[in-house]
Amino acid sequence: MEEYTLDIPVEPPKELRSLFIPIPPAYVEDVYKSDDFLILVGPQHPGSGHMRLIVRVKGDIIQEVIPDPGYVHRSIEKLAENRLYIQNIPLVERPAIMDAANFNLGYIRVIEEALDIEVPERAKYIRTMLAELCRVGTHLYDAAILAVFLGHTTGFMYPFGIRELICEALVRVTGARFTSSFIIPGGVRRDVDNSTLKWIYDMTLAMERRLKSFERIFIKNPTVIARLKDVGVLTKEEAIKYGVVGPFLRASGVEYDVRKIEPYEVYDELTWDIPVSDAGDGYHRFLVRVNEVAQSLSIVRQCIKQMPEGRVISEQIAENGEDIRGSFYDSLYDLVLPAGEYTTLTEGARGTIIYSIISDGESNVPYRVRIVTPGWLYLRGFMESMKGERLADLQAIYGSFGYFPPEADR
Amino acid sequence: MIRLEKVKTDPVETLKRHAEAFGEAVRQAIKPDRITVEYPRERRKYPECFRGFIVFDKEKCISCFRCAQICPANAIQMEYFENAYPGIDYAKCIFCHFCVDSCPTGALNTSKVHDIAFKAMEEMRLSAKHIAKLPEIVREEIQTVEYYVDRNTWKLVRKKEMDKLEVAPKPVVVKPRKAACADPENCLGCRLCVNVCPQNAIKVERCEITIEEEVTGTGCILEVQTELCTGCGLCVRQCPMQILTLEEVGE
Amino acid sequence: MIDIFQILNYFFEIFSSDMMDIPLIAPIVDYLMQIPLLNILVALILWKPFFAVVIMPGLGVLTLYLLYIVWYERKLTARIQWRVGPLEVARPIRGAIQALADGIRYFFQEAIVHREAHRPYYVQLPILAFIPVLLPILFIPAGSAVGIYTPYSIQLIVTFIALIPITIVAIGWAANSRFAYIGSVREAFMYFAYEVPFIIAVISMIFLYGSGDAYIAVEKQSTIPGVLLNPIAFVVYIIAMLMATSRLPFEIPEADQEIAFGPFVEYSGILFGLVMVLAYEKLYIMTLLFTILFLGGWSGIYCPLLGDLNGPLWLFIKSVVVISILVIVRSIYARYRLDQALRIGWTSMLALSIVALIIGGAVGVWLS
Amino acid sequence: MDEFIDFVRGGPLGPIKKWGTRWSLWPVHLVTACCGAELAHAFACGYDGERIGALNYGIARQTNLIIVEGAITRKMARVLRITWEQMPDPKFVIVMGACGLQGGLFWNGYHMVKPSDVVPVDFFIPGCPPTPEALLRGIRQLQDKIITGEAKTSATFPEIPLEPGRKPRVLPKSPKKVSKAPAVLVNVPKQVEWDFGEKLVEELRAKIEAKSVTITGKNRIAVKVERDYIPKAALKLRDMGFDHVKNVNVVDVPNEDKFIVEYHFSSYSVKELMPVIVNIFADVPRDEPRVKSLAKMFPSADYLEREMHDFFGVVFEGNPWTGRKFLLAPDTPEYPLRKDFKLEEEVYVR
Repeated sequence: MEEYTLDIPVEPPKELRSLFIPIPPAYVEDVYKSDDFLILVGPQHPGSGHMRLIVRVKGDIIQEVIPDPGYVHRSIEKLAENRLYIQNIPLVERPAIMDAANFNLGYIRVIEEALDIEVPERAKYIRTMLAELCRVGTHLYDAAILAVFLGHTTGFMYPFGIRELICEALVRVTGARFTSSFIIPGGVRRDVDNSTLKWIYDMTLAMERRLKSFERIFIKNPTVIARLKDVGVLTKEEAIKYGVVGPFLRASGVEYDVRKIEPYEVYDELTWDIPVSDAGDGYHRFLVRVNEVAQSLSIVRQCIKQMPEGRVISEQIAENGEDIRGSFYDSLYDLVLPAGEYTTLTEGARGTIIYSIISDGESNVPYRVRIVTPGWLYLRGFMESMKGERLADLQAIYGSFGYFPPEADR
Repeated sequence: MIRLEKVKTDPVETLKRHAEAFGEAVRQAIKPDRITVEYPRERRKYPECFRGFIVFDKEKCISCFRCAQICPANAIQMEYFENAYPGIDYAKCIFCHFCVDSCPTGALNTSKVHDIAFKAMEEMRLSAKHIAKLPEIVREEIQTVEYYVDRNTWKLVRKKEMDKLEVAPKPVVVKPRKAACADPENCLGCRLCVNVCPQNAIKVERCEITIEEEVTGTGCILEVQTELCTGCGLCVRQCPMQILTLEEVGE
Repeated sequence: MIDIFQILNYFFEIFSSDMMDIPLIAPIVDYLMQIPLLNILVALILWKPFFAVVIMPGLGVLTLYLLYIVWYERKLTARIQWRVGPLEVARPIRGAIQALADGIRYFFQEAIVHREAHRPYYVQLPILAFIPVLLPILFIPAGSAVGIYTPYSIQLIVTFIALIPITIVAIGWAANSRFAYIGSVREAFMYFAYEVPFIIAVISMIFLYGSGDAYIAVEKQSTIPGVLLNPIAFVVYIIAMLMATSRLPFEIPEADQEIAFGPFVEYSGILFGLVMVLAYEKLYIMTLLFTILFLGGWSGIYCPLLGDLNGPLWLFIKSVVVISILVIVRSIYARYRLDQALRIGWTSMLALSIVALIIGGAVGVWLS
Repeated sequence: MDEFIDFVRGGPLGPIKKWGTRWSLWPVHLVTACCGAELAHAFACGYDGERIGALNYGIARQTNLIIVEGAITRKMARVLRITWEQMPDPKFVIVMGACGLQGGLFWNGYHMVKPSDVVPVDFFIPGCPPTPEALLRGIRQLQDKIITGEAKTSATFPEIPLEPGRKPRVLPKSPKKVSKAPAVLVNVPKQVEWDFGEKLVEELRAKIEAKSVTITGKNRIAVKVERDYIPKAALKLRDMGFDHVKNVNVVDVPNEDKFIVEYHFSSYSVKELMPVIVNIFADVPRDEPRVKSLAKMFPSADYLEREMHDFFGVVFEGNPWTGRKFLLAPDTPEYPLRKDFKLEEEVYVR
């Protein structure tokens, strides 16, 4: 069909100016003249998180999506430069509180790598267990958000119900439901007793039974498959080009998992696998994470089974190997990293977390802390995958990426 | 590596999935796996290690400032009474309990209180006076509830008896330490340690120094009265020359 | 004075000539009928056309139904979702008056008319929308009670139902918001997708019964209910009903996560309360028609104590049971995309409805 | 009309209205920060806020309660205000989470706003994040407030008698030690057993005109190049199989009057290169911070560059967004991550 441009002066609505849109007025004018439609999704919108998406649609087809992030930018990198190394532990886990252990672990590993701190075996197992529990929790959270974006309220409730078990496990181990701040340089803050470990072991099995219900009602639901299949496809080449990370990269067929390629903690001592799919569409992005949940639960069980006895805090840090209580301040406040740049990769639930700390060798505050979160890395791929899809798919793709703006904005 | 198959969507499979989803819903409608904690009427039981509102024991406090200085949110600020005691601003507190773990004497302790709604931010700025006792909370609940989990089931167990919100203070396993001067010759005589010491346990005296009977001058002698020292370490951190240390003292 | 009495008397004659005969409350009615002035009121209430339209299955029970269905839907969804649902508002009755509390809150809340809206239409349309929703009640017979009897009642009901989406599209236009605009367009698309199969399914049933008269339809189902006579039409009708009332998985025009309640995005206060119950009322009307066409209408076990009330009561109970079963889909399904729903409407449902039409014709010949 | 409103508010209908409002507090879906996770828990099946009549709902127009979930940034503050203004009366605000009260962990952040400065707040809930019980307690207290008309804190704090004392002349100093003249080195060599790395270093030396190539750790290589050479080096790396940018970093070194601009390259397509991170960095003068952008060559670097421009004011020539703020609100102070932008310091004594 041939298109005719209308040569009528079009005035973009005034409300766009007052709403403070970061795109130039010329762009808005161009959209209006070419008979497209500009939709602002978010930040106060039932189908968006803490960000705004400026969507240009032609009919029902998305032409371009411009992100407007930063609604949850809490200046973590600047604040980290002004606090003691040890005080940054709660700070670095705030980007994604449901994935706190992974964020915490990545930061601690930078310090340990710089100071060559040897971590006791038992502490490594506890850390791995916590990291995997948080991974399960985050995947469940994202599944719930995906469900509510597709209008499936039961699909929202079930994962959050199951997440209560994760929270309960974290409370029993660390004392907090989300922000555990439990991993410290040289180990963990407290030993975990055997009854708690047994509880967590049983919990993973009970959780698998509940996940079956979730599978029947949501994962295998035909309407869900219809909404997500062949939607927002990122091919392998595109995924690499846009630097997508984590399960979303694996859904596009790249076998990249930091836990495999650069194993840390005890991942190389356990048997597990990374799920990979070649489809690269929304449904398989979701399915990869569903399979990861099963793998993670198995890792948690292996951790509990193989956990050795012994100290949980390194001798280099504190004398008491069971509990840091009482000596937390004295052993940790004056950490000074040798000069240089230290970078670690950690596989968070949503992908690779990069911590890069630059120390000047004299201060007990870092000179520069660079945190690159998975959300920020795959934002570009997320935007690209929406081009050419329908407007209703925006939420489906959003959910399939599990995009969590606080994590991306930091 | 597990390579996932592309999902099939033939009509038979689709119908089967419809039936499964429908069946699950009907099963739940008939016999629900309910897990709701009906909060205002019942209270979830939390373990002893739960990080809740902090209870302060004035008797144990040695005014060492560790809690104030470790707080990542700067929520703890010391207030001078007969000694410097911590006051907590709950409008900033993030319940990380770094302070509880930092306290060398166990003066700060956790509790299971966590559900308080404040009407104003000024009320949240609590001084040591207010955190010495467990807050009295408006309570409506009549029972406690706990998650019971075994390998197959997950359900709620409701009990009529209420658990205590207080947590018994755990003893702190730290060897007692006292300040000592490691390198008395380098003392500048600035008296920062004397002024900062809450117990007045440090004395600095001017004295004459002779080295190898040739060079003479004035120096300072720093003396810590160990019977007064609580081991707070303020002087250690204050000393510009870093000549003070905390040393373990035997039982 | 005498004139007024004459007029009153005239009306009383009309009312009392065609009154509901309910043996259960007959003594009370007889007693009340002896009191002057009050008797005309009682006669009016029990006057069959009035009773059908205003009491049962009309507006009176419609209000009850609304309170019930909103609560029931939330409770059932909550039950499936491992939780409790509305409760604390009235614990002894399991929170059954939650919808009332929400309604009161909406009623007293500020109703904002925003600057961009077309003010008169914006305010009027939610009220105007009730005309096509409530008019079918006039023609829905319930046993011997019927507002206006016509041999074309089924056709008339379908006509009025078809008018409802127009008001919703108009609401979206009057709201003059981006999402309202998209929602209106979606509503218009969906309208065509479900309305054609829906009308064909109804026509197939009219073929089957050989008449558009509800009485004949119910009479013909006295042995075999319509659902067995034409199961294809039954399926098409149910899916069309889900589409027409914007229920999941076809909650497309009002998809809150995508376009923020579409046409109703700007409504607040009592106006929003009005537009939100529109879909429930539409569901009620469509289910009444559904019961008449497929489930034998008001026929049921006759209870002599209730007399004439039997018909309306059975019709109401059947409808509410049908709706109660239908709302389960809300907790099972995600939302389809617009193009998928349109494809379902224009391909499989249209094909099925034509099959239903053929079956309807064939069975109709066999029945007659 | 006013009499009518008074009649509705205080007349015989008043109690009915209060009752309805009390049991129908619908929070709007305004997710502001990470406390939203606990909010979701409070309304999911574990706690089920719908029990006490609170139903999470979509749009401001149809709801009557804002739950501010933690941090409000400069960008979000505007949205919070708009949402509040869109909401029909009567409306209530509950703030949950330390970030929303006094800033919590981010109390001296440059991008934070206190919600109580933006909208009137009825109840504050401490915690980071608060437990779902605490949030439900807030809603419960609000319900009581609607009926009784006065807000009440849900706990009282018993006092013990303490005599106020005198502040000493010398207050304990901050535990922070900050170097006055920091030596910032990005390529400190480190001895590691890594044969493949040494081969890689040889290859890099041969291909790239580097000032220095250093192994800074296992799987980490730092390559120092000239500022204008970065695109060429990137092109060479791309030919070697490094196909994406993992990180773009800028370090501000005011005492040497330079920025260090770093690009971290890694690979997804070549198996051996997957764990390797090559850090190409260059010194950029502080008074003329210009670097050629890699956004065209590596789309994965695009947003990272935009962010660095926001933080440091380094201009990435060729990036389509350069010159406009991407992550930060337009009213944020300029280039907040530069070292000369100071934050408020901690206070340890009241």
